[in-house]
Parts: sequence; C-alpha cells; structure tokens
Amino acid sequence: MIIKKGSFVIEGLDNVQINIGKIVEPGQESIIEGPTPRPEIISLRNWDYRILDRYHPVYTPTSDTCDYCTYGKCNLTGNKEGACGIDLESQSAREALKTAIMGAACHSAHGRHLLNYLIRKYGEDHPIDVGPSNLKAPLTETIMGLQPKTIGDFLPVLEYVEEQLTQLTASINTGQEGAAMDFESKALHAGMLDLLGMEVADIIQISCLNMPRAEEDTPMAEIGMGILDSKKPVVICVGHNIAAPAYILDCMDRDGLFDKIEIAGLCCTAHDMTRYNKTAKIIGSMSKELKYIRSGIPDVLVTDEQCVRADILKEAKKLFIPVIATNEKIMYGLPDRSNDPVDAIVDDLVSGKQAGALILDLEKVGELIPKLAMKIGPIRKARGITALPDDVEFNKLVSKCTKCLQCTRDCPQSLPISDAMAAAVAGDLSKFEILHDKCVGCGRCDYSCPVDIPVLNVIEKASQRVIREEKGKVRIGRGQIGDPEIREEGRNLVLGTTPGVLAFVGCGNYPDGTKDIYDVVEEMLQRSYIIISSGCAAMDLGMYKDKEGKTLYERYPGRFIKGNLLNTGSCVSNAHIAATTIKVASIFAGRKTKGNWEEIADYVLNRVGAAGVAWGAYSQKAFAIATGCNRLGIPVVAGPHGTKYRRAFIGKPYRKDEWNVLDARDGSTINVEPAPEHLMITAETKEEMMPLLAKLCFRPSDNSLGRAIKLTHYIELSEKYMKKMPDDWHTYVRSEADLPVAKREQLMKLLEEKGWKIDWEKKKITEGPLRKVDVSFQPTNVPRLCKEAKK
Amino acid sequence: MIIKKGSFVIEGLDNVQINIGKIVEPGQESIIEGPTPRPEIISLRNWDYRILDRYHPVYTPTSDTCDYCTYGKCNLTGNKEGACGIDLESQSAREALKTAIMGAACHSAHGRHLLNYLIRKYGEDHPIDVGPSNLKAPLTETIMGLQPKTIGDFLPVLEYVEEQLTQLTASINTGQEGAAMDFESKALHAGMLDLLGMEVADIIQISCLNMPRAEEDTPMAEIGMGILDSKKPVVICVGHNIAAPAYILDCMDRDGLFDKIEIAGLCCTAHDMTRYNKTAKIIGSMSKELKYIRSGIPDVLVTDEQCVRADILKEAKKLFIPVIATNEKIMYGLPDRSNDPVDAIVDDLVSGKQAGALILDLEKVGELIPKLAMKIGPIRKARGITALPDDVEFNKLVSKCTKCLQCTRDCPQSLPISDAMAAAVAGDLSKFEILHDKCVGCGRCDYSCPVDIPVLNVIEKASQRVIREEKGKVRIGRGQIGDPEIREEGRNLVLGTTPGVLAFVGCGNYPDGTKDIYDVVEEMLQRSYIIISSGCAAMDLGMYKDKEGKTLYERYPGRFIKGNLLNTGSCVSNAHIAATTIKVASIFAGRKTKGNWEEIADYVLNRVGAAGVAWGAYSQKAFAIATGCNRLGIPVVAGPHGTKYRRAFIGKPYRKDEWNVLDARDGSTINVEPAPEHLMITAETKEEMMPLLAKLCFRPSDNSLGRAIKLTHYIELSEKYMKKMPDDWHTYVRSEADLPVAKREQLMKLLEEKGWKIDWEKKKITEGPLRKVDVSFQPTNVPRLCKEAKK
Amino acid sequence: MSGKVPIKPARPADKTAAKTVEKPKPIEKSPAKTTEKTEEKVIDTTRQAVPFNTGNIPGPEMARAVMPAVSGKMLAKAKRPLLIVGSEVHDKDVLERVVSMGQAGIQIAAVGDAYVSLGDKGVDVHYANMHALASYLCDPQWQGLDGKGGYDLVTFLGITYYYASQAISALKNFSKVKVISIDRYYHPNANMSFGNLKKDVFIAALDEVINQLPKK
Amino acid sequence: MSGKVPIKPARPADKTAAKTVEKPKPIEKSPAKTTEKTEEKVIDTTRQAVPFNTGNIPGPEMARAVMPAVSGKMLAKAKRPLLIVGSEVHDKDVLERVVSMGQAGIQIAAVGDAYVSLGDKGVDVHYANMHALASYLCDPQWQGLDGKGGYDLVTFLGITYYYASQAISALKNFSKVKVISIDRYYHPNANMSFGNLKKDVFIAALDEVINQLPKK
Repeated sequence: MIIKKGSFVIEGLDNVQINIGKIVEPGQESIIEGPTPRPEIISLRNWDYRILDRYHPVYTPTSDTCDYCTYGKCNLTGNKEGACGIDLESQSAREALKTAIMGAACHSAHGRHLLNYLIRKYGEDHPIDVGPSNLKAPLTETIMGLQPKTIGDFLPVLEYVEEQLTQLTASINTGQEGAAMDFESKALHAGMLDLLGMEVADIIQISCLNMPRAEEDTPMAEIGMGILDSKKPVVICVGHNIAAPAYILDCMDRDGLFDKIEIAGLCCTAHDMTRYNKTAKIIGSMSKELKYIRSGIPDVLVTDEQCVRADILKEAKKLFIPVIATNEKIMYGLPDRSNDPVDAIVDDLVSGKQAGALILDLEKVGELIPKLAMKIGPIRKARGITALPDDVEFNKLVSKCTKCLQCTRDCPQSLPISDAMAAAVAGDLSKFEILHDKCVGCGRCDYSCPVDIPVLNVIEKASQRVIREEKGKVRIGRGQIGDPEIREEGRNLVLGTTPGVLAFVGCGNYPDGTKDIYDVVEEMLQRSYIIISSGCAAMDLGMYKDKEGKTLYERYPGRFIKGNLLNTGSCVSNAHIAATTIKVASIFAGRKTKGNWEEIADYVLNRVGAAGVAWGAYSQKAFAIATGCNRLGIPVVAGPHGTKYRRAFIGKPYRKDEWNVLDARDGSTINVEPAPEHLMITAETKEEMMPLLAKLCFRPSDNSLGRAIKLTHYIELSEKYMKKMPDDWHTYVRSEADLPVAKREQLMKLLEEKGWKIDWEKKKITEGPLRKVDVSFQPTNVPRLCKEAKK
Repeated sequence: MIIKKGSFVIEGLDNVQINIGKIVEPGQESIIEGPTPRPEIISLRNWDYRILDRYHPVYTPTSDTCDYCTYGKCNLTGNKEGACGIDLESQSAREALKTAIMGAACHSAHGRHLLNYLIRKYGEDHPIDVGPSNLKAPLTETIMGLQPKTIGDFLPVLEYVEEQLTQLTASINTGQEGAAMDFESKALHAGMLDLLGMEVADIIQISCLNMPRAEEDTPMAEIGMGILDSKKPVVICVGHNIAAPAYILDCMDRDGLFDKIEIAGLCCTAHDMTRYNKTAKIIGSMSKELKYIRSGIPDVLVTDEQCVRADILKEAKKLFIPVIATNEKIMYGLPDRSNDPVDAIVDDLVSGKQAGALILDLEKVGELIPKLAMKIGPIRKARGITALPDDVEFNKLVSKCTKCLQCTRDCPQSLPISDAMAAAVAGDLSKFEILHDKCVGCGRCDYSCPVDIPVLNVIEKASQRVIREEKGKVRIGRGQIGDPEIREEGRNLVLGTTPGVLAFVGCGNYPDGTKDIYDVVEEMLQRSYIIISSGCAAMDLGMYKDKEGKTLYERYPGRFIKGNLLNTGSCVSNAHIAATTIKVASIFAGRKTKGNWEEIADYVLNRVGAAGVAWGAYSQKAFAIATGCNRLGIPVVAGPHGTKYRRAFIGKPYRKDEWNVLDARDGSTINVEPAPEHLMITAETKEEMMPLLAKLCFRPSDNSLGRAIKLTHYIELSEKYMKKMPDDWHTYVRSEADLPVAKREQLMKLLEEKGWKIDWEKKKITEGPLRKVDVSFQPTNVPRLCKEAKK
Repeated sequence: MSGKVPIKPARPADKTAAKTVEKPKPIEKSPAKTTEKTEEKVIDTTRQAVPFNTGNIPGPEMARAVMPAVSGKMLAKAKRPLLIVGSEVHDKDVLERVVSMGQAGIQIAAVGDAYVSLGDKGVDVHYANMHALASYLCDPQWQGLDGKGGYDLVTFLGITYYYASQAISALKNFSKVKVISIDRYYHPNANMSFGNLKKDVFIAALDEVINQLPKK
Repeated sequence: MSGKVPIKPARPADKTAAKTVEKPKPIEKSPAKTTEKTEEKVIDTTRQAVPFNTGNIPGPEMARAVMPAVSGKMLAKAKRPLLIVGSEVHDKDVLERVVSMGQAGIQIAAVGDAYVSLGDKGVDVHYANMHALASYLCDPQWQGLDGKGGYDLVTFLGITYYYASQAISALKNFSKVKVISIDRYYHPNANMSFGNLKKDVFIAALDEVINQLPKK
C-alpha cells in the first residue's frame, strides 16, 4: 500500500475524510539538533545582543523627522522624542527594521509566488534536487530544524516566514517597540528570514525548472546593451521572477523562434532566463532599464516583479512598446486581460488601442509574447521609433545647456553633465561616454533641466559607439556550492590559507560607475580570494574585458576554490552564498545544523573568513540580505550610498574589552584582535575598500600560515592603493609565525620600533602581541558552547 | 470510533504516520457561495476600481521627498519622478498602502499571538462561541468562504492573512508597483485583511476567555484618572493584548487581592480586562499614559503591545516604577527573565537593581505582579514619588515662561500653553484645566521649552482638581451584534427609517479635546441614530456626565436599535462593527456571504446607511480599519489630523456620470444622488462633522419615509450647527414624499425657487428631481449582479 | 531666490550638548518691524517665515515669504481668485477683514464651520469641506463653487494650521492653482506666505492686503 | 536667526503649471560677490546655502551659512580641532590648502583614499574610515586618532557629498561635537557651512580660513 499526500475516506467511516499531510519514514524524521528550531523574535535575541554589544549600531538618519502617525510630523533633531515617545535613535533603528522587513517580504513573496505556481504545475511531491549535496537546504535546516525533501516541504517554511514577518511588521507600528537595540534584534531576525525566503525561492526553481545544480562550468551567456540584433523583433523581460519568461522561452523553443526573435532580460530575470534556457541573453542590471527602453530597441516589454522601474509603462507608451505585466505586485493600472483570447489582446496592443495588458495566466503570456513581437516588431522598426535625438537635434540640445548644474545636483552620483555638454559642443563625445558608464539611468536629470534638455537621452545618444560595443559574457548562474567543493576547500578557509571568500552582490548604485567592482574583483582574484557573485553585480563583472578581449568569467574558472570566480545566479541565489558558510561549519567542522542558528553563526563569525560587498546596494532587499548575513556572522561592506540605509554595525577596536571571546575548551576569556572588525560598514572609494576587505577576512581562528597570508594581502593592498602600511597591521600579529616570510625581518623591525621586544637571535617576538597563537584555540561568543558550561 | 485531530500509525504500517488535520462531517462542508473565497490581490481589483473610479484618491503628502532607497533622497515636488521612476502621486499611494499594511499587521499579529497562546491553553478544538449567532464570523465567511467552528479553524485564516500581507509588503519595495490606482487597490486589500485579523483576535478571546457574547446589558466599568485609590498598591496594564493581564486578574481573584490592590488598564487592554473580569478598571486612552505615569500613582506597569509609548521604561525608571514587558513586540531592551524564579525577579526590581523585566511566561507574570505590587507599593507610597511639581515649584515654573510659543509650535494641537501659564501666575488654573482635556499627553512640549519648564507636568499639576473628579462609566464591551438584533433592526436600516448607524472608533488625537465626540454622540443619539463604539473612543464617551451626573452609557441602552449606544469592546472589536453590515446583508436581505465580498460590499455601499467616525485617529491601525471599511462600502470621516494619513477617497458630485448605478432588476443605468458622497474624508470641526455624518448616511435604497427622516436630520443639523440650509439638500429629494412632513410645504417652496416645478394643488413635484422614487429599485455597481447579466 | 539664510540653524554656534534642545527666539518678542518707507509705514510679514509647526518641513521647495501689498496686488489682478477661510474666522477682528475682502468681490469658501460667522454678511460665500475643496481645486474640470469656472488664485487664512497645511500640499503638488497664504502662520506648501505673525501685525497685514483690492 | 527667506520657494510666482519643474537659478551664474569692506576683499560663502543635492533636506534644523573668517577663527580657537578630508582632495589646489591647514597644526583624518595624496606631506594625518570615524566621534570615550583625547570641533571638506552629509548626520543628532563644513557644497547637517561655491571662490575661501590660523 503506497500512501501519498492527499485525503482518503475509510470504508464504513464515510463521514470521515482523512487528510494525509506528511509521510514520516522511519529514521528520516527531522531531528532537531539545536535549541532554536523555528525561532521567534525572542529566540535568538541573546545572540543578537552578543553581536550588537560589539558591533555598535551607528545611525546616519536621512531625515530628522518622523511622520508615521497623525501626531506628526515630529521633529526628532538632536535625538529628541516625538509625540509617541520615540527618539531619533529608535526611529532610525525602526527604519532599519522596516527596510529589512520590506526586503525580506520581497524575496519571500517572490518565493511564495513561485512555490504556489510550481506546486500547481509539478505537485507538492516534486523532489528537491540541487546537485551533489546532502545538506540541500542549509538555511532551512539551520533555521527550521527540518530537512525538506520535496517542494511541498517548503510550505511550512514560507508560512513560518510570513508569520514572523507579520509579527515584525506589527512592531514598527507607532506605539510598539521602544528600544533601538530590540529594533535591531528584530531587524536581524528579518534579515535571517530574508535569507530563508531566498533559499526557498531558488531551491524550488532549480529543482523544478532544471536550472544548473551546483555546476562549476556552466556555459557563458551574452551580456550588454550591444548584443541584440535590433533588426529582429525584440522581447525584453524585466524583473526578477522566472515564471512568466519561462513560458515565453518554452513557446519560442517549441515554435523554433530563437532565430526570428531576440529575447533578453533586464535585471535578475535575465539571470534566471539564462539558467532556464541558455539561449536567452542579458541586457544588464536595473540601471539599464530606462536607457534600453529609450533606445527604442525593445518591441515588447514583459514585467514581473522587483527592481522594475515605476515609469516603465509611461516610458514605453511614448515609444509604442506594449507592456505586459504578469505579476500582481506590479499591475500599472493595466486592464486585466487574463481571461481574454490571445488574438484579441494582440490586436488591441498592435492597434495602439491599449498600451499594455495585465495577464496573470502565464501560459497565455507565453503564447502571446512571440505573436505580439512578430506583429509589432516590424511596425515599430518601420517607424524607427526611438526617444534618442538625431544628430541635428543632439547638437541643438547640447548647445542649450546653461551650466546651471541643476542636473548634477539632482543626479545620485553628482555627475559632471554640463562639462560633457560643453565638450560635445566642441565635438568631443568622450566625456559622455564616460558618463554613460557612471550613470545609473535614473532619469532624475530629465526633470531638473530648466531648459528642458532630455539629459539622459543626450547621454545615451552621445554614447552610441560604446553602447554598440557593449558585449560581455557572464557565466550562467550555478546555484549552490556542492558538498564536495566544500569538503575540498573548507579547511583552507577556516585556517586562513585561502585568504577569504568575498561575495560581490547587490545592485548598481555604484559611486563611480560599474568598472570599480571589476577592478576590485580582478585584484582579489589575482590574490587567490574566492569570489562569489550574484544578481546585478554578477552581471556588471561580465561587462569588461582584458587586452585579449576576455572577461573575468572567461579568465577565471568557476569552482569554489581559491582564485575562482563563481556566479550563483539571481538575487535569490544570494541565499547560497550565505549558506556556504553553514556548509563549511557543517561539512568541514561537523557542526550540527538543524535548529542551531546561534552555534553556526558563532562558528562563522569566529572562523570563516568571508565578507560580503554590496558596492552599489540600492534596495531594501540588499539591506535585508546584508542584515541576514550579519546575523550569520558575515561582515558586509557597502559603497558610500550605503550610508543612506541609515544604519551600520561598526566595531570599536579601541574598546579593548569588547573584543573578548571565550575559548570553548575551558570557557576562559581571551582578549583577541578585532576580527572581524566591523559587521556592516561603508567605504568611500574602491581604493579604500580593498585593504578593508582583506582586513575583514581576519578571524580569530586563523592559523599562522593563514594569518600570514591574510596579513600579506592586507599590507600589500594598503600599500598599493592607500600608499601606506595599515596603522593596525600589528594588531593582527600574534607571533613571528604570523608574519609573511618574505617580509618577516622588515616587519619585525617595525614592531620593535613600536616597542615590541624581539629576540633577534631566535628571530622571535618575546613581548608585544595581544595574545599567543594557539592552534587548538576554539573561539566562541556563546558561553553555553564552552566545555565548562556543558557540564 | 471517534477520530480527532492528531496523528496515528496503522498497525503493520508502522512507517506511516497519518496526520489528521480536519474532520469533515457530512453536510457541514463549507459551501463557497461567491466567486472570491480567499481573495488574492487581483481577486477584488475590479470592485476596488469601481469604488476608486467614483471616490477619487486625494493625496496630501506630509513629505515631498522619498528616501526609501539609496538613490534618494529624491525630490518629488510637483509630482516629479524619483530615481526609480515613482512620482509623488504613486509615492503617496504607496505610503497609504504601507500605512494600511502596518495597521493590518498589527491587528493580525495580535490575533496570531492570541491564537497560538489560546490553542496552547485550550486546544484547537475549543469551540467558537460568540453568542446568539448563526453567522458567527461574518468577515471570515465573507472573505475566506469558510465557517469556523473551533478556534483551530482560524489557523488557515491567519496563514492567509500573513501570506497576503507579505505579498503586499513586497509591493511597497522600491521597483515594484508603479500605479497609484493599484497601490490603492492593494491598500484596500490590506484594509480588508485588517478587518479579518481583528475578527479572529476578538472571536477567539470571546470564545476562550468568556468575554460578553453579544450582550446588550453588560455591566458598567469605572473609567478615569480619578477612580483609583492611590493609597493601595496600583498595577497598571498598558496596551492591547489581554493574555498577560488575564493571568494577573486570575491570580488576584484566586488570592482575593482585589481589595488590596488596585488594577486598571490604559488603552485597549483596559477594555479587555473589564470584559474578562468586571472588577478591573479603566484609566483611559493612550493620551493618559504619560500623564498617569507622571502622576506617580502606578506602582507597577505591565506592558503588552500596541499604543504603548516608546518612552515608558525611561519615564517609569525616573519614578522607580518597575516595568514588566510581556510581549516580543515591545521588549525595551529589558533582560529576559522568563526563566528566572519570581522571587528573584521581585527582589531585583524592588531593590532597584533592575528597572524592569521582560517575562514572556505569562503564568509567571500573573504570579509576579501582585507580589511585586504588594512589595513595591508601600515603598513608593512612603517615598511619595511623583514627577509633578509641588505648589512652590509650580509657581516658580509658571513664572519662568517667556511666551516664546515654542511649546505651542511643537504641540500637535497647537495649544495656547503660554496663556495658561500667564493665567496661573495670576492664580487662575482654569485655563490649564481646559488644556488638560485638550492635551493628548504627548510630551513634545517638554522638549521644546527653552527655559526647561516640564510643561506637561505643569499642566497636570494645575489640573489636579479636575483629575480627581475624572470618574466616568463605560459599558463593558459586548462583542458582536447578535443575529436576533439584526433581524429586528435590519429593515429599518436598509429602508432608512433608522437614520443611520454611526461608529465612533479610533484614537484620541482629537483636534479640540475629548468632549467633542461626547457632544456629537449625544446629539446623534437624541436623533435616534444607532451609535456603536469601540476602543479609545468608547472610553472617551464615558468620561462626561449630564446634569444628573449620568454618563451617556447610563442614559442610553446598549441594544442594536435606534437611539442606543453600544460598546463592542477593544480595538479588535471594531471587526464586529464592520461585520454588522455583513449581517444586515445576510440576515435581513438574504445575501450569500461565503466568498462573496463584492456582492456584500456592493450591498452595503448602496443600502446600509452606516458611517464610521475616527475623529481622533492617530495610528496606522485606525487607517487600516478605515480602509477596510471603505472596501466594504462604509464611508469614514476623520478629524482634521486625518489629512496626515496623506490619502482620502473623495467623491465629486459635480461629475454627474460618476454617480451612475445599475438597477439589478434589468441592468439599466440610473443616475443617482451622491449617496454616499465620500468614502473617506475629514472635517475641521465637530460642527462641520455633524451634518456631514447625516449626509453620509443617505443611500440610493432609502425608501421615502427613510429618506425624509435622513433629510430632516441633515437639514436640522446643518441649520443648528452651520446656520444654513445645506447647499445640496435638494439633490437628495426624489419626490415630495422624500420631504419631511412637518416642513414639506416650506421645502417645496424652496425647490420652486430653485426652478423645480410644483403642482401645488396635488402638492406634488412634477419636475426637478434627478430620479424618481422606486420602491423596488435594486441599486448595484456590479454588472454581473444584474438580472440581464445573469442570464 | 537668494536662499541666503537656511530656515533654521542646526545648532547655535555656542552649542555644547547635541541633545540640548535648540533655544529658539521667541516669536512674541520679535515683532514685525514697521519700517519707515518714504511716507507710510509698511508691515513686514516676511519675518519668521518658518513652518509654524516645527516638524512641518515638506521638502526642498517651500513658500516664498511675501509682503501684504504684493499679495493684495496679486489678488486684485487675479481673474478668478478664491479666498478660503476656516474655523478660526470667528474672531471679530479677523472676521471684519474677511468680510471686507468679500465686499471687494472675492468669492469666499467657508470651510469648517466658518459659515456660521460669514453666512449673514452679504458676501459671496459658499460652504465647502476643505479636504474636498482641495481635491476639486486639483481638478481642471471643476467649475468652481458657483459653477462659473475654476480659480486661478487661491488665498486662505483662519484654517486649523496643520489642516490647511496638509490640504494645500495637494494643491502644491497636484494642481496648477497658485496659492498665497495670508494666514497668521507661515505655510510652507503655499507659493507665497506670510511668516509667523503676532496678532496685531496679522490684522494690520490683512488691512494692507485689503487696501490693494478694488473698492466696490 | 532671522529665517527671513525660506530655502527655496515652492513655485515661482509666475508659475502656471504645477507639474512644470522649478527653473532654478544657475549656481555658476551667481558668483559669490566680493564686497569691498574697509580695505580688503571679503569672500562671501553664505550664498546658495541650500543642500547641494536637491532632495537632501534633513528637517527643520539646518546649518547656518558661515563666512570663511568666522570658520577660521573658530578653528583657531578650538582646543582640539580635527579636519576630515576625503577622496576629492587629490585636486592640487585643494590639496595645497589642506596641507597648509595641517601645517598650521590641525590634525587631519584622511578618509576614503585621501591618504594617498596626504601621506607624504609632513602633516599630522591619519587614515580613517569616514563611517567608523563618525561613530567614534559620537563616543565620548574615544580618545582620538592619536589616543590623546576627543575633539571639540570638526571641520571637513572634499568628501563625496552625500557620504559626508550622511556621516555628519550622525554627529548632528548623536554627538556633542561641533561641526563646521568648509566643503565646496552646503552641508545641512553641519552646525555651520559654506554655501555652494564655485571652484575659485572655494579656494579663495579656504585661503581666508587659513589666514585665521596660527602660523607655525
């Protein structure tokens, strides 16, 4: 007798319907291994307080007022209290929580949409398959204390996330939480939920849609504004959710249309399109949305959810590009045509009767889009519709510029637009070409110009030459890191002999253009860091080539091993990056995972030299991810715009007693070097960021070889980019063995100058370091994990 | 064989565990009656658009900028677009959605906390008992399409709410929804979810905690800042959630402590304490929190969730009042003592070692609080601790005032504080006594004063005489309106012979003190409106007495019948007020409810003369409730502070074609009077509000007798309070029969002056009205409900 | 626009503690100066041009401070001006001035319960709900309170401060109507506004406004 | 505080369409006037004192516009001033002035990659991360970059505008440290700030600041 999920009625008991929700097979029950399966707000508060006591929340408000309720606006300047008793510190912490909730909701709601849809299509029993892993869903196991086998097993996971998010959202209401510290503990909870929501979303799509399963050598996808043959009808999918584009790709495949229609994606949907069908292409990140639409090249726009500009319909309408919205989260006020025949919809769009349609029947979307593209493409091409000025207009426009700088004042990057205008008047477009790379394509400048120059169009027009050449390569998203890779590399990471794992993630609000992260990643790859990427950052990394015309993805392989460059995939694939640290704790160090967040996070914080970089982070999602990583013990660095998130977690090395950790062997307190020094911080420039990244990879657990390697990079990067030895390099020296062999003597001299005692005969440091190297030191911040405590 | 929920293993099939989730008994399956059970965002969008097309979203931003993401701050002034493409209109709509989500999350998270707690205590099978009703959970049935029998049946209801709220929260992220109209449709969805969340919360607490079950003659509870015997130890519970206070009341009952300890509540917890144990007392609304703490009277403060000031711990600490936080939503950074022995906690608090404790074990809270009160009470009394100045200090303080008006500028109500200071210098405290009533107790003035006068303390000190006399009565919350009451009154409501149901709900951010709503309610009760109240408004209504010393509750009975005054209970009891309109549609008119929101809301909008008043609405919750009522077709009026919610739904009577409705008998279009004229609007003063309320009770379905009654009140209220005939009274006249008999001739003359044709012989109107009275007119805004459509 | 002086210094130069509240200059103590200007005294209504409610900072674009004569001239020149008055009009001194403006031919919208004082004064006054009125003023289709066409200039006074401020924010951002505040308190959401005034200065300023209106 | 002119008029008086974007006065076209004052020319740094990034309005309390001499005197008088310079210091003209200030004995925090240009100039310069520095400056326990004690006055220039603005907002709201911006752009979160300046005016202003410093 095979029993499956469902319901049945027992003979003679006809009024009893038995619903079978779960089949429990012997020996496969979930075994809760830690104290906090399914943690509520309170469950990990102690852990949060441990990290918050060291990594101080620092608030940089964007607003000194609060207008949450009708008592307001309240002026909180100088940390005054508002009408409800909240002060600016708590209000700023509340904003951090709100931001983290919004981000977590975004990913989780994306996961929920996919889960409901995939269950409808594949059934709850569809097995999870993520590649060669026993620890298939590290975050789910660590947080929920259960090991999912089928996609249906994720239902209680998302229910949990949604319940907790609702509890958290309640807390930000006026008249709720009063303490900044507890707002932050809640924000960390939201961040953790975000990681969980992302993991669900990506695992189920990998499992059902046959996306690459922890593959190290996925194929390359084309990327860039110059990759499409604009003579063919062009379909552009914008957003983050593969559900609708998958149908379009299927239909095109079925009907053999890949030669006839160009299809590509903007933002993370693009990643997932290539993971689903390697024929698909990538235009670029969110920054390219307005630019690409204005070019007039797209003939059809398909939107789903997340990072889709709010003005797409308005912009597309002007250029007679129909917009098909396919998700409830973004409906643009469009008429719901889900139940109408495809041909009727096509007719209304091609005739211009309607500017777009909302279609939530995704099968219908799949059928409609190629038809629509084939019909409207030729019409649009014939008319040559574009928003960009022609040469004559262009010249007129640039000469209108009065250099009032209003566009610069409104530009998120304060770009020197008027200088480029002036140069263009003199026939030099190079300044505009540089701007094109630095410009995030937001279009605020268009609204600024007092003489009505459509600034963005002018920039794009001037940059047509470079845009045509904008053709790169991205290694298609691999999904998770498989267990065998972890087994091989875990030890190097924990001992420090691989100098660190750096995750380059997030969005494109870069302070100085997209090339910065290319430069940084190239530098760090050459230094044998493991680079993992995802989302828009992973795209931007593929945009530049070396002298031989090769992109970083073509130059560096994609295995989880030192000096490799990995792309996990779209935004929700970020979960795997965080989850990799759990895998290290579990697979390399044998830590129990299920329901055991604190122990795992404590392990990661003290032993896994991993750091995240969200150099262009703009969205609430990026903040939620960063906050989730922070709760897992992973430090994150953002670009200067990151200060607008209003909150960072910054360590204070000068407060020595905040750097005490316990030795798990005996519960003794050891005062250690500030490693990692911060949990969330920003840097102003890439030059500043590079040594900072190296520093944030230090861990108390480094062995001497590892510490020497990390120190080498820290010192070299500082010398190379900051023209100085770091002020605090010696802090990280525990003995002469920690010093890079090549520079050992020289560094020991410097230490002597600092007052350290050196036995030059034995070439040993005899006095100076904070602590000694102890190869069996087991650093922890959690008293109960100490042997003494266990007794 | 009795099968209950749970799991079992079948012999010989030991590796199969069968989990029984639900027992379906024959004939009791939920029968979905309408098209939208468990509606998603899209499901009721058509209905939303129908109402939004008539009731225009009007935006009154509190901020012209957006700082949601790191591209910002963006200047959206003049409806410019920000970096993500959102303009100020959509941003304001997004703020409305955000506010509605926050409110809905608050109530739903409250419901979830209660549900998890009550299931643990009473089991999932605990039956629902709300009093004499077949339609036990009108909102649940209308929204979910299921009829809950046990409290466990609400689990999928809250899962649904949480899932939907997460979807909605995702939509407010940067890069999601682009259209104001769809933000509003989503806000309406959030409002509906809010009503559902509240219904769950209140039904389960009524069912498990034996709160009054649709009782019309519940006992009176004492209310006021002057009711407690401050010589006894005083325990004050602050917030909204009965779970913790219930344990305290039980322990006090068990130990016979009601004579020895005074226990009372602040904000909605107070309502529910009296519903749970009629010995409990009510201090007042949120406005009284700071005032009462500053008085020094409380010896112990117990906080739970919602409408709890953020500075309670800080304020209480100064006065040596220990704070016991009992809910994860508000933890104040307090140490978690949930697992410590009661005596140890008491010692730490009484010795002043700790200022408060977080205790999530509610049984422990129940045991601790009386002990703590008995110990700390005498100590505090002996020390005579209060924040209020003594007479000498008082005189010094008032003479320090420089009349700079900074306090007035910071005061939410712009109260003339310096005038009162001047009067007090001259020995006249009466101005302060008036301020005490108008002051919402926010304490912003304390921060304003450049000469450091603790303004709020001064106001309170000066008002000790009136505070001592502040003793009123509130009829204890009754819960729902029972089916029999609806059966009796439904007809009067739909035909208009009861002029309307007015719900006075929400918070205490009144523009001109608490007495306004007393005055308005007294006026409307005298005019036979049914008045239902809840929450802080229900409290404030009980604070005033007539010449004979009787409160409104003592003067007007509590049945759902014209001229009665009902208190449903706490904030979550608001659900019953909205649900009453569903009951009218179902019980009186026989409309199907299950999964049939649109038809029910359409019925309510066109036929049930109900309106809500949230005169002092301050919170996100009040906005969510109002928005939920709006989706159900119930108009809401807020006080002037309501404009700070940034969005209203305002009808435009001058756009005639927006007032077309269909006649369900044949699908014909009828142009009707603007009834109701607005869905959400504010008024500046109570004088303006009264005729507006009368007007908002008009419905197309009124019969002539009903219309004449409504018209009488509309005209009389306008003449009495606005010194004029309403400009638009004639709009509501369809025939001479609609005119009040007493004034018929006079009004017909006025109509003749307006150009209407009158046959004076027959005393008939022959020309002029927009439409004729038609007793069998079946107004609807939903085409599919028309007979023609059904065929 | 010179924008020379920001609306309020973050902290005074002699400040030593950030958490100390800014000590503001008292309004009552900075009476609007009456400056000798050729012959007649001029009321300066441009001082204290900061939002009366401290927190009420809408954004980068706030009303220009305006002198009474300028407002009066603009009202006089407007083709179809509307004066909106609210529930604070019952004050005898204010009421007199409002009636004068009404007598000068400016249509009046009495919001809140202002009609109570204005209804019997023989001026062209209509009751309106301020919130609805703000909405209608944003609607180019609206034909005004008397059905004779939209307004090109709106001025107001005597409405509950924050209520007016919010309602006017709709006009600022979503309408083409020009708004001048001649209220006693500075309204950031108007195009032009008086600063925060003492009562006597306010009344004198209204008189100057009236002086610019055509006599009827 | 006179607060006479609001930071920006909501809409110019001649505005007819609300949705038309405000036409601002060009910055380049309003050069700081050099006023003849007794003998010497004075650079006016108090014009265009509006946040350089348009949307960057923190609230009701924004920096007072300051003249260079006043900033210089305050720096000279401070017991323990700190000059923070950022990644925009590589410009030769700016760098020269920063070095001069360092030579006058003011300790320098080089944030971003400013150290690259400053490290070899023989001044008391320390690398710091701006975000961390802001945090440390809010901590009364912090003993400064050299461990010799906290700072009583912070001044800054040359940091990415919005980055400086955000970092300084921490000091504004959560510290007791006084902040003067001598940056090229108006910083609302400082106590005092220059307005938005043309490059040459900016350099001239820095020279005036330096003139007030003790010569070493």
